[in-house]
Amino acid sequence: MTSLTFSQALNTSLRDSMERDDKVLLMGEDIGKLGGVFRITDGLQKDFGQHRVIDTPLAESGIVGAAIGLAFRGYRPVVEIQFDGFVYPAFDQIVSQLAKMHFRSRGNVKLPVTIRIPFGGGIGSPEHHSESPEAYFAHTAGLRVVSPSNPQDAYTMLAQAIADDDPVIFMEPKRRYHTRGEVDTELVPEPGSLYRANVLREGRDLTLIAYGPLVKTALDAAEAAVDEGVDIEVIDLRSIEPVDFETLTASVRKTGRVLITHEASISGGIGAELSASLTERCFDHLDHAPVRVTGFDIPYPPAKLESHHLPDLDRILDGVDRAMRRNPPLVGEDG
Amino acid sequence: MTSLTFSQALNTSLRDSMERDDKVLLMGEDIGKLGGVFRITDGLQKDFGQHRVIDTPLAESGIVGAAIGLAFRGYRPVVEIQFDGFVYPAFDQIVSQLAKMHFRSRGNVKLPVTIRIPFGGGIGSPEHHSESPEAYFAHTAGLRVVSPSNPQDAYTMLAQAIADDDPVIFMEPKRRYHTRGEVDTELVPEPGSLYRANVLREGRDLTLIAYGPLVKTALDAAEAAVDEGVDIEVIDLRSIEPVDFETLTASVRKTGRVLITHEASISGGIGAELSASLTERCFDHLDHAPVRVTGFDIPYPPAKLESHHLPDLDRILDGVDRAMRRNPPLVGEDG
Amino acid sequence: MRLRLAGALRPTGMPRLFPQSMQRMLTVSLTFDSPAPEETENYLQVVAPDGTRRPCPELDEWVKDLDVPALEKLYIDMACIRRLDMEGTALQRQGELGLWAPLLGQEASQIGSGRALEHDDFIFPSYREHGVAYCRGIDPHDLLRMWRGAAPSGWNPYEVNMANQQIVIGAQTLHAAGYAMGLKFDGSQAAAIAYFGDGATSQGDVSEAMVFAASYQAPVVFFCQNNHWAISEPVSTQTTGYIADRAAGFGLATWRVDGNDVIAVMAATRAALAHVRTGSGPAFIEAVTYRMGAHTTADDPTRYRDALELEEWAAKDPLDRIAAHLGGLGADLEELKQRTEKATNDMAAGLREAITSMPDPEVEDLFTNVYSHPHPRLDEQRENYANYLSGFAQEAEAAK
Amino acid sequence: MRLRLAGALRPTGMPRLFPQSMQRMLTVSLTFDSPAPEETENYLQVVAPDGTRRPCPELDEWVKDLDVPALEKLYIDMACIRRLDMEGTALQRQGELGLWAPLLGQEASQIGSGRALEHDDFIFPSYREHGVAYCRGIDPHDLLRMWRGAAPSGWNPYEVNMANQQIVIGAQTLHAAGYAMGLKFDGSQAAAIAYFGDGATSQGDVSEAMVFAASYQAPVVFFCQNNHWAISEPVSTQTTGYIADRAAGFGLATWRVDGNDVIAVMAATRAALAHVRTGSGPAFIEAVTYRMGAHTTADDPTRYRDALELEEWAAKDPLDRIAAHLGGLGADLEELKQRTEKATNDMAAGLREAITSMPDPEVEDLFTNVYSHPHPRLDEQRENYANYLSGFAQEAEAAK
Ligand SMILES: Cc1ncc(C[n+]2csc(CCOP(=O)(O)OP(=O)(O)O)c2C)c(N)n1
Ligand SMILES: Cc1ncc(C[n+]2csc(CCOP(=O)(O)OP(=O)(O)O)c2C)c(N)n1
Ligand SMILES: [Mg+2]
Ligand SMILES: [Mg+2]
Repeated sequence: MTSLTFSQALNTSLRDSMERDDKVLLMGEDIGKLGGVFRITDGLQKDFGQHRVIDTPLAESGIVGAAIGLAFRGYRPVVEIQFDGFVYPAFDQIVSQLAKMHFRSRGNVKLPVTIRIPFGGGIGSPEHHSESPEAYFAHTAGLRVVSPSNPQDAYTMLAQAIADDDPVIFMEPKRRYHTRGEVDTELVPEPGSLYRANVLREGRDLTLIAYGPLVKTALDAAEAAVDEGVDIEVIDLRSIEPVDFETLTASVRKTGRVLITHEASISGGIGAELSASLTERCFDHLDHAPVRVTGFDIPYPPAKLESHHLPDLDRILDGVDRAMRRNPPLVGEDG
Repeated sequence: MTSLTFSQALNTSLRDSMERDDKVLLMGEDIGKLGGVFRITDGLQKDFGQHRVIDTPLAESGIVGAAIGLAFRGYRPVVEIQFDGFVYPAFDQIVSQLAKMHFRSRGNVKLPVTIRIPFGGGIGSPEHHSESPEAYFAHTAGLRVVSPSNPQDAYTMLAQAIADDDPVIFMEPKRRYHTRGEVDTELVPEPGSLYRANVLREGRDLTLIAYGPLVKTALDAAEAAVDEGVDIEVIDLRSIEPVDFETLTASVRKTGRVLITHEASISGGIGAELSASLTERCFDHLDHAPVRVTGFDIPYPPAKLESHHLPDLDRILDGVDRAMRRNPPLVGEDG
Repeated sequence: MRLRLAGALRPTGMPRLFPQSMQRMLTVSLTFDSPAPEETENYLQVVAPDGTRRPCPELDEWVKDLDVPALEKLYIDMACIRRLDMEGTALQRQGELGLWAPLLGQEASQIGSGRALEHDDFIFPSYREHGVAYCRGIDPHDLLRMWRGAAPSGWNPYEVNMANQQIVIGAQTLHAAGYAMGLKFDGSQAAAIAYFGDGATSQGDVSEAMVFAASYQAPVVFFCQNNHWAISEPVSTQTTGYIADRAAGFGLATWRVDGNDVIAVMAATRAALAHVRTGSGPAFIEAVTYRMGAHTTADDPTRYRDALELEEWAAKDPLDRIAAHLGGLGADLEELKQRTEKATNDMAAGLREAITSMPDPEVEDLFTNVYSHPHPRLDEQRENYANYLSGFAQEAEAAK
Repeated sequence: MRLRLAGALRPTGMPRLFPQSMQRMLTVSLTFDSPAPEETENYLQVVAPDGTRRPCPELDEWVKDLDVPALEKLYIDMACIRRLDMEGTALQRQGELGLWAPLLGQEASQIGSGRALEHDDFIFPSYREHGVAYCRGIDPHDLLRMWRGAAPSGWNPYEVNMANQQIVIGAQTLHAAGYAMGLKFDGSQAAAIAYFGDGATSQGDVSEAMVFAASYQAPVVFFCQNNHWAISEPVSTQTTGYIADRAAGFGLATWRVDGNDVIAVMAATRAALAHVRTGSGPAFIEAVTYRMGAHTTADDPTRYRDALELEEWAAKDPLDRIAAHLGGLGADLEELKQRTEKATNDMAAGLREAITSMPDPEVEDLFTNVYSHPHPRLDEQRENYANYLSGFAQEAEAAK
């Protein structure tokens, strides 16, 4: 066990993966000497050389496309997209190539590419630096999408993602990069555990589902709700696609109430799928419609307004009150 | 009133819009002499010239980016994307530029760009020619997304989309291009009607929501269900974003049961948002969880398998039986 | 006559040998204004359309070894893929295939380049390279599977060192660049080659592929078949100059060759491969050819192009020219004709057999290979759908 | 000395004047290997770093009118934007701005080009063109709004004929190409100009913008400030040759100029604008300059670049050089210094006033301008959020 920040855990995980498997290589903008704008690859080029930690031309489609070619050749490229809002130039390569090649080639070509995307807001940045594009990828068959919420998961899940033979979109909650925690780098995770949700706190009254940056906020909210007499079960989704419905369903059938929170816009966000699926799976156990506490249906706002857009403890508790039918319903909604 | 096919209605609508407003121009691959691979722009270059019906280089990001520039200059470009699967190279320009420019410029720049996308399957094509990417756009704040289901709507909605000052993603159900119907080109639609859902058939027992290619299938299913004693209300969504929840909610509060059908993959599709939102809005009126009958979570399959992937009358009726609790629930679901 | 020999072996860093001429202003005239032959022939050529051998200092050394038997083999190859193409079109007409993309007219470009490759070289094709696939010995079943709509694609890329067909224009060029980076990291002597069309050169991906290839000096050959059309759009919609010039601007060694001259294409491809194998960076070949058929069987080219233009290009036929050349060399054309007939007939029979023996896909194929290991939700969907189908079977049973 | 004058006015279709040299193999050495001055000076120059006037037949005619007062104005402009930049950095340090992207070192490129534009010419900038915005007379509030995090952007593009800052690398070049198509359709004499960096040239969008501009012969000038770095990546990561060469390959008229020479930049921009206004097709300028500061205030360039390199470029300072040149012409440098001081101080005062008087945005701004007309669901969200906030207000009230 060592005490590491979230970003150190990622760095260590990359290093360990590269040491374990010399087919693992890193690609991205400014990841070499600079170590990436968030320093996640700090020191790796120095130790592994320029063929394994590759500063690329400034072209995201090129990066992902070239990574696909390298994977064709037997490499396991780990791509860094500098910020969430810059993944879209690579969208075609991700959605039409990376996601579909295994199916297209009838299973002959595996593309074990990991795409790391620092995502989400809360860091006071200008446009395109605070987005939450995970729903686009989760809707794309052929991709797996995961997001760690703490240093231990950052370490373990990244190693698992790199070892996975399918392409994995790895969403890193950038505003949690400085979070510190105990990390066991010797921990050998159970097979498949990358795709298991994590019940972080047990509770009777309501299932609160979060991932990535909002897991901490969700835990804080659950603690605060104790005072208000609500016993909340907090689940860290970890895997956004596939969703671990087994764990979720068990919880919701017990609590009868669900609240889902994420930073992305509400319409068509991950919360929509979770709400719909959990309603399908648990309808007869539900006391209230699943509640979503998310970003608004707006472009990510300027820094001085982002605290309004981002779900926080108060907005989550407000949602809890609605789920408990303690608050009046929203405009347009039933009780 | 004239009898027109769906594609003729689109062609006439483009022609009428171009006659009404000389700022309207068309851009796309092969839309000039060829009239587009589906002939939607047939004859328009001959009549309006090469400056208004523009064959572009083979580059979708370029097409949308240049359309944005033209809109900056006061034009109203109507872009044709040749097939659904080829819109992704333009994703960055659509999501980061087209969708956000009005917000970015604090309302100073309007981008009245219409992006026409022939979408969906059922025409026996190879990969990338049968996709349903609408959920990606519906999750993107700043875009409006609509899909007509019949020749009259094709005519009216396209004219409305072009006249709209916001960017509109216009999804054309390509397998319905040959459907014929009566079209009133003089019809002056109510303002805002582009974004109103259309109750095509009233019913007491269940609300069946479809859009684009599956509206016809939904109507057929409703007729077939009569024999089985189920009275189905069929709603053509028309506008995917924004959704006309007023109309939908009124229906669901009446019927207490919902079935949503679309061709796109189920996870994170439009059905997820509709199910989640209608559960939020109508929970106390629901007798069963909203049912989704959609494509599977797979890349669009080869032509010889597509009939399995596409919802058809039987699969919709199977879903109806589940919503009516006449069928056992699916694996993993409650009643 | 303004004949300028263009695109000779020009390692990056050396001056370009020819200027960017032939501007066409699209917005003024979008009709294809057939340039005078003097202008189009601004490329490297070894055998003229009438079969006469032309001296070509830039290419001659690369094809010194081609004796009569070798040339006869190339001829038969071209005849075979022409037959393959005819059969593809016929099978589509008969409803056996959903679609077909004809290669008619491009035989020299595909055979000349395909036969220049070594087994270890890895090919990233578009959708029209049936001729290159033929060079790889790809099984007819595997060749037709995708066009029949029976599978998303055909062969196992690793068995034949050729990726599956790529439909998204230009996307494969980046895969080739990345693969070539890998070759370089591995210290391999193999090369990657990407095939694409004139229209593809407009796609950002193709430019980015050249950027990546140049930056890492990766051993990749970009092989552009400029067949003058991207569906209904003439090449002048994509560029105002020569395509090869664009590549030169990215720092690639470039060749512009007569794409209907199988010897010239083979020579240029060998030269380009030799160039990239030495670690001197990527190369680009513009093979100037012509799509004699429709874009695909779904296309009607009479809507947008002139019969005259076709005639002009028919006179430059790749097969006739090599036959005439062989005649001039004293080859036994009668015997060659017989061998060709047998080979093409065998080819046709193989294709027909492949179609009749090809099983329809299983419903199960829908869910297989989406992921390489289990995905619980998709597994549920598979199970639910199987239950649904078996419900019909039970009903049918009950109704008996 | 291998000085070759490169990139002189070369209408498309004319031979290129200089070869593609200076290959650098990235994968072997990613450190910036400072090329010898002889090599970097392979561009058009009018005033040498020491202030001496150099004859430049390609550019001289375009700046014949520049007398001492005009040059003094350019000097003051450059000093003002240098001060603007210093203030921006200082305001960020003080927490008044969230971020700032310094232009230090690029004053000549921005003033030389910005002052060459006519009012009707429409600018599509990236995020670093504060100097160009200054030329447009953009209000300090509007300039700082975005950097403060108070709004997604600042000014009204139509009031100043300049689009808002663009953060997505290269995206604006396509907007410029499209806008220029519109200018052409309108029969306008105005031009569009797109600003972007050396890193941006790798993006597919930038290549596609050149394709579109060339195809429609649109009146657009692509202005690339090659400041040698894209954050931590040297320009050699993006290209093995000259950036201007790449543009030539797309059929654009190209100029490669000393980007620290304000007169040369102005001349090249005027020449390029004249070229595109005649309908002769798009143009490309590579202004060879240097980013003396950090990429942004969030960046630490000591991690990746050499102090030596900075010194070398400091010797080529755009302001010193024009001051020396003015001295040589007999200008009253003392008086110029005083005027400059006043102008820069006024500039600084204006910026500080703008910051202190800038109101914070309203919560309402979250929902405004997402769409241009009502969107029922967003209106609900606005209402729900207002209700939520007023709940707190009520609680606070009740607690009193
Ligand atoms: C990204 C993308 N956009 C559009 C298409 C539709 N399309 C298929 S082939 C084609 C023309 C391709 O022309 P070219 O590159 O010259 O190749 P050719 O067909 O002539 O071999 C187009 C536009 C596509 N397949 N992919
Ligand atoms: C599409 C995209 N990818 C990545 C980034 C992150 N980024 C911001 S500036 C920059 C470097 C740009 O370099 P260059 O084009 O040379 O312009 P300069 O900053 O030197 O003016 C990068 C990689 C971005 N803004 N957009
Ligand atoms: Mg072509
Ligand atoms: Mg730069």
